Amino acid sequence: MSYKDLEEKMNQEKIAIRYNVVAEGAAMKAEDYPEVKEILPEEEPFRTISLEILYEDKINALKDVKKALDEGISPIEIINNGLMKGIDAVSTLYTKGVYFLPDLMLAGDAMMESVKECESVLGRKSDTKGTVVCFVAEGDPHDIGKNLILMFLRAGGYEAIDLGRDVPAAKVVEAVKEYDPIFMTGTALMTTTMTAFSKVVDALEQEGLEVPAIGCGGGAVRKDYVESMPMTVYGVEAYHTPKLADAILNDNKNWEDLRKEYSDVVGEFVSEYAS
Amino acid sequence: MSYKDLEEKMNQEKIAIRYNVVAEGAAMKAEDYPEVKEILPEEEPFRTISLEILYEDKINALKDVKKALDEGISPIEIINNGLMKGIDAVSTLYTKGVYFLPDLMLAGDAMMESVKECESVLGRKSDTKGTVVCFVAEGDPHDIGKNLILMFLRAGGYEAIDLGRDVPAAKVVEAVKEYDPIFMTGTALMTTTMTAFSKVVDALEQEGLEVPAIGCGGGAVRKDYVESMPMTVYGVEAYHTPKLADAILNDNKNWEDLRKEYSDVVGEFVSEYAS
Amino acid sequence: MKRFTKMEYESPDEMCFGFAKHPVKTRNGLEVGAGYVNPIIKVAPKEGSENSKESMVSECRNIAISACQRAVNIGLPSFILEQEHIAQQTANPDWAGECTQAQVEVLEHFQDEYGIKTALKATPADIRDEEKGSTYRTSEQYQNVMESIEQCCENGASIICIETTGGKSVSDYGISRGDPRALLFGIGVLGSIDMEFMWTEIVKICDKHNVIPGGDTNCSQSNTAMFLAGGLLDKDCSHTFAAIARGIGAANSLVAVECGAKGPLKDCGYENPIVKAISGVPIATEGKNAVCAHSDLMGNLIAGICDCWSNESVYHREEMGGTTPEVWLQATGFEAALMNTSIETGKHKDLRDLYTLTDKYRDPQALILAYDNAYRIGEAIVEYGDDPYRRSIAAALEVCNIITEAVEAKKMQLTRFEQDSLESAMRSFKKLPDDSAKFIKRANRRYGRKVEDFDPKNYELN
Amino acid sequence: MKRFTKMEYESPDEMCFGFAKHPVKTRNGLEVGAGYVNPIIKVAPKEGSENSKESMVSECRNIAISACQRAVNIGLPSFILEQEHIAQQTANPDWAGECTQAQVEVLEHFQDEYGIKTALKATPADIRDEEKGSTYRTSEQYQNVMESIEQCCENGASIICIETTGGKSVSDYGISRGDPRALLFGIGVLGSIDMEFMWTEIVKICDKHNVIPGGDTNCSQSNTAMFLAGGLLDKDCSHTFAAIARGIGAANSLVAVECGAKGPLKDCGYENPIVKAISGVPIATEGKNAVCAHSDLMGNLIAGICDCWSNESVYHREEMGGTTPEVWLQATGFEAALMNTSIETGKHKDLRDLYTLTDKYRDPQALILAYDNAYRIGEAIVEYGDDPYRRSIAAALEVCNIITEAVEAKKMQLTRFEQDSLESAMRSFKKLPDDSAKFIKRANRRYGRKVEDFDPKNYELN
Ligand code: B12
Ligand code: B12
Repeated sequence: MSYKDLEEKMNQEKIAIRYNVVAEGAAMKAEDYPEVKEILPEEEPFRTISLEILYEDKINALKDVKKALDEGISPIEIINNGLMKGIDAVSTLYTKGVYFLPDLMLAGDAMMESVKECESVLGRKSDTKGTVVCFVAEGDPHDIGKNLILMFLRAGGYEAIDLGRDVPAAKVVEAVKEYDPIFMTGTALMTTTMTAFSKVVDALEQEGLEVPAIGCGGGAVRKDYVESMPMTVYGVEAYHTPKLADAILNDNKNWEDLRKEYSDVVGEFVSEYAS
Repeated sequence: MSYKDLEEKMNQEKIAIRYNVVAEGAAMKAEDYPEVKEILPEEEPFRTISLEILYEDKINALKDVKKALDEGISPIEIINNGLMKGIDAVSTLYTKGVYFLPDLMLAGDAMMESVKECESVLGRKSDTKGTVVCFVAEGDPHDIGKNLILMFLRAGGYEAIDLGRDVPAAKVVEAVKEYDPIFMTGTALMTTTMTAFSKVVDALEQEGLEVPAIGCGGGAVRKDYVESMPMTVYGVEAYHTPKLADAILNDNKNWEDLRKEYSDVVGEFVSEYAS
Repeated sequence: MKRFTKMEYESPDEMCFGFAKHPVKTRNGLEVGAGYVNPIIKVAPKEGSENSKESMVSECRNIAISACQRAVNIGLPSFILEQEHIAQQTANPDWAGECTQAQVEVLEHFQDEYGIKTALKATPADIRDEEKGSTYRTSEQYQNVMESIEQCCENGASIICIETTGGKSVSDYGISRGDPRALLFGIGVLGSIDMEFMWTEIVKICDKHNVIPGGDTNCSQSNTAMFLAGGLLDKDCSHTFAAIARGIGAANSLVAVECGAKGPLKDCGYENPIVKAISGVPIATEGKNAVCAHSDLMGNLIAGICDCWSNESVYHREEMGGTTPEVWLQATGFEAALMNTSIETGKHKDLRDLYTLTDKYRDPQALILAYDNAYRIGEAIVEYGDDPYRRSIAAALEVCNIITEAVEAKKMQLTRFEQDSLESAMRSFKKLPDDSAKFIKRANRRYGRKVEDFDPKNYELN
Repeated sequence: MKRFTKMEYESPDEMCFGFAKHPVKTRNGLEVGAGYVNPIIKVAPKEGSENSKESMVSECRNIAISACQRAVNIGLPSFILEQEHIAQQTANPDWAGECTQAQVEVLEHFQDEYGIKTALKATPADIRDEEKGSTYRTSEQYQNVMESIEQCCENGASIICIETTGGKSVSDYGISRGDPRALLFGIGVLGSIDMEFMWTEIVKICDKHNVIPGGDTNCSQSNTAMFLAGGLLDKDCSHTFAAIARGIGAANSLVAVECGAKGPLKDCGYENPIVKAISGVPIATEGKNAVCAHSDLMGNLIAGICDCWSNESVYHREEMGGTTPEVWLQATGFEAALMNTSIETGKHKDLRDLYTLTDKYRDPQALILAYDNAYRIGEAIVEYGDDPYRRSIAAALEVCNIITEAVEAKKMQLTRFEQDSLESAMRSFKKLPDDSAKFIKRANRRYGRKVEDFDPKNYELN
């Protein structure tokens, strides 16, 4: 019997089920989700600007931000009541599974450019919740995870410093001195680069430096290894990062707390933290 | 096409090769192996007795040992020059892959019974190289590995104390007090009983007791876990046990040395100790 | 009790994975042996989780969540979670109950949310221990086993299994010494007596709660032989001898079915193809996707006529590809998907034959479990179906015949050790009396002397 | 350089695992694509082994010994050991040489002792890095890559592979933003330019030493998309978008073959079925036995027309069933044995079809790699074979067509996200100019601005 004939005989449901398609509800406009409604401002021009971020429309966002600035609206207000609301709604939809990474990246691009515009009027960098430093382990070229983290942090209102990939411990130490971050993230995708984390911790300790927590994650990184040294927390999903930072910022959590309360902090079951 | 027809079409060599059959040399009598020739005594009645052990012939071994004892030959000499030579040859052939576990067990049975006969004349236990205590971890019923170890130790000239299976730490401590062993072995086949090793080590330390090394092995036991506590050495094959004991006895090795030199001590590549 | 004196299948060719003569259906609608293969995932609790009831319950729950998440993420239509309980869970039946409840909750949550079909198979531990003199039929340990089973039933398990250990002390002796009579006595006689006792009770409990009494396995005996036999180059137990143990093991595991076990029989029962041939109950097996737990020489063959496909066991920890409940469910799930595709397209018998022929001549242990040979051994067993002793001899001799024929046909190669132990076993089996009472009397005396732990009382033999 | 402008296979049905139009044979007599499938084992060096040359050499040797021991213990007729070098091994070519030598020694020892056929595939790392400005064609890093390859050749490797990274900065941008033009530029244009440069050099070195130039993979681009796409419920990259990346990835990986790579192509190249369809070279793939390393949605399908079957990667550590080189070689070895049995019995096309149909509609990424669809994409590519740019568009559009047809036939279900990104990608591809120079000029400008790391100099585009 030919391949085609075999195929015709099959009932796909007996073999593989696309539960995501099955579970997907009816289509809905992004702004109509109740969670989003709660976030978006009513007042103009903030509403329009936040919607432009929500719909990843960099060109119009920039245009309307400029217009608002021209009209003398405070850049701080534009950032806080417009741009950040928009990105907040984006993050919410991402967590809900309605939005996807590209949405987040494009909305993030739109937001970042618009913020820059505001800052140029403001004459300085706008305030963020705090600074987080991100790096990829020495010897490791895999940086996509780290790039996602940058975006999630920025969308979450943090200043995220990108040290790039294949970063020697000494450079991480410098960055800690320079930025005094409230949180740091390290990413390693290889068994043989995961060891860079302990080099970073050693180097920091030698200089008497401390960070509330260093989130260490990436494909090949194991929790048991990460937890074999101080200052570190094993990180699982890039979108957990702002939540971890929030816990440090708002609830004064440190690496020891985060190790214990990871699942609670990120608000979901995390297989790696199981039991 | 039917199953039988399919089978007829196959060239087995393309699928699976029994390398052991391929590699097997011509049949040879046990006593003709050069390694065995070197071990077996020339002098009678020792030669006959050692051959009876080599050929796992308990009935005749017992008979000839009794006869020798009746003739006034020293029980110590019978043990050392006859029985132990025989079992030594058996172990050698086992290691070489000519003999198999049942040979070892049956030859061991023959030897143990004959030794008992000698001891009854001697009026006391014969001297052994030293005492080793063997147990299966608390909560664990799997004891075959431990039983093999007992046999290998006895064949290797050690007094092997069998504490049985599912042995609480307290009982192990008692045994250490009672026997002051040069070596101890623990076996665990379950992830959740492997933890008994650390309880044993703790209990010993609390009592201020020490053993040169505790070999910890068994199906589910991992080297990294074993090495997370002091006093222990990860054990791989039951037949390694007498070699580990020899290294302790003859070369004063302790658990730290054995961890480093395991492969050398047992004289072969050991995957788990790789790198 | 109904003994099997004829085969439920008309011919070996009738047997195939995914199909059992007597399928079973769980409360939640998951079916076994009804035309598709279910993957099984089984994960050993982490070290330390045994320290308290709370940590064990949470460990069990977490294993279930991870498995469910991966299952929906890769689109599996169904799967079974098996939890083998450790001694602490059985010695404390409330642990068994709460662990079961936690896992059932998770499975049902995912079934509700996504429609994926799930079932929990709970396997309390046989914590009776001859060495310690904890008797097989009255001790507190025995009581706890039964109470744990009850707890699992009450808390929502779909299927109950167990690995009983009757006769183990004698068979251990036999396996390590290559003594065929000890094998026969330990597995065929003592094991069968104990299994009858245990399963009569277990089935009662299951029936009361409307839970499926799954099955038992000769793990404690034939698997011990198989593990000692090891790989082709290992030298602890002859592979022909291990094959004989397996044949007798089938006569033993069959007893649970005779007492009312409905399947799926336990995954580690490599004798299951024989039991299925005889009885038509669905079976679980494990092979090439159980490399995490052990190496066998029939990793494909043993899938040939399975109804559930298992990974046997794995540490609960992280791999690069996810946590082990995720990774290994994907492994068994993808293999089950292949089997199910072959069923859907009507090509299942071809795939069965490929699985079988891949390993048929890899090793004598594989050879005798090829479904055609399994069927032959089944026939030998049912011929003396009424007498556990004689059917065990018949199984053993048929194993010997099958191997001998393959050697003569130059299809199977044996080492000298294997050839010798095969011949000597055959000789001793042929010398045995026909009368089981006679054999039992002699064996009782012989092994009562040689095997310290063995206590005939446990089998009501004195 | 000869571009492919027609298919080496006459029809999809001609393709099957174990058979390649152009098999290769190693010095030691191991053949690839010549009528049997070889298992591959690949193990990542342990943490800490990177600290010195000595520890890395010993680590590599030990991986080889473990694998060989298990191979003979379970009776595998042949296997390939692949070692993917880490940055330290490539940055220090003497490490690469000594590691290779140590592994070759072990493999040859076992081949001599048992007659098992073995081969070493060495895969130096592409340590060039646009971010650091280490140029792609002149930097010390580039020199070290080439020197390492030379060392591997001199020290006995049988096959050389690599995962080059040309165009990655742009494709990374495209994947994370769902930008189809960036995908096309990064993979189809920049990737192809760099691969041509690299493989011209690599083939020279291999030829000099009479070593087989294996192949490359679009790992750095299509696999990045696939990993971000993740499982069915993940939400980082649309699965249709990832399928498009894969199609373009085939047009890219083909370049290595056009430069003289002979196969087996790298295991992680999920685009390999397409490249095989076009070029007839043997390929390695990985799927259901690579769950240790990652979860894919085509674990069976991807075995359909492979010539080597790999586990992708695993930690070097212990499992209950042995160390990972042992356990995972057994996993790939047993699957290869099943495939070989089907070849021996003439049932291989059935098994191929079962593998394929198991996953064909599990996911759009699987769909387009089903061998019939892979063939179609191949045809689209060779139609514009002479122009890497246009053949990439053709591949992308054919991917879109295949998915659309399946959706219309109600065989493939898509989520809205997948449907939307499919349609929008199709629209943008259709709007692209026919003239590559025009596209390159625009893209250079656009992504030069948007992608910080991207440096046109590396591709001689300025
Ligand atoms: C794409 C890829 C590449 C690309 C990288 C492109 C890029 N821009 O990053 C390229 C081709 C360059 C590459 C190269 C190599 N690679 Co590579 N690569 C991969 C692959 C296929 C996917 C990795 C990926 O991007 N995943 C997706 C990202 C998003 O995941 P992630 O970074 O882990 O991040 C996620 C989480 O971990 C988390 N996270 C990460 N960090 C943190 C931190 C915190 C705080 C938190 C909360 C979360 C978090 O967030 C993300 C999820 O939301 C993997 C396969 C695999 N199984 O992972 C192999 C892999 C990582 N590579 C591997 C290897 C060996 C190599 C090479 C050495 C091979 C070679 N010899 O050529 C080279 C490296 C050469 C060198 N210079 O040293 C191995 C590593 C094996 C090991 N255990 O050591 C893998 C596993 C593949 C394999 N062969 O098995 N690779
Ligand atoms: C046979 C067996 C049994 C038999 C045991 C019979 C007996 N007399 O021992 C029985 C049936 C009783 C049994 C029961 C159970 N078992 Co059991 N059993 C096995 C099996 C199949 C083989 C074990 C074996 O005998 N191996 C052969 C011996 C020789 O190996 P070994 O002891 O490891 O020894 C070797 C080396 O480790 C070494 N060694 C050992 N110690 C030392 C020490 C030193 C110093 C040295 C140098 C070497 C060394 O020497 C030997 C080699 O030469 C394994 C499967 C497997 N993959 O291992 C499961 C296994 C161990 N069992 C398992 C389980 C879960 C159970 C049960 C809890 C199941 C249940 N719920 O009923 C129960 C236990 C109930 C209880 N009371 O707690 C799991 C454990 C999973 C885990 N990681 O925790 C396994 C892995 C099977 C599985 N399901 O996956 N089991």
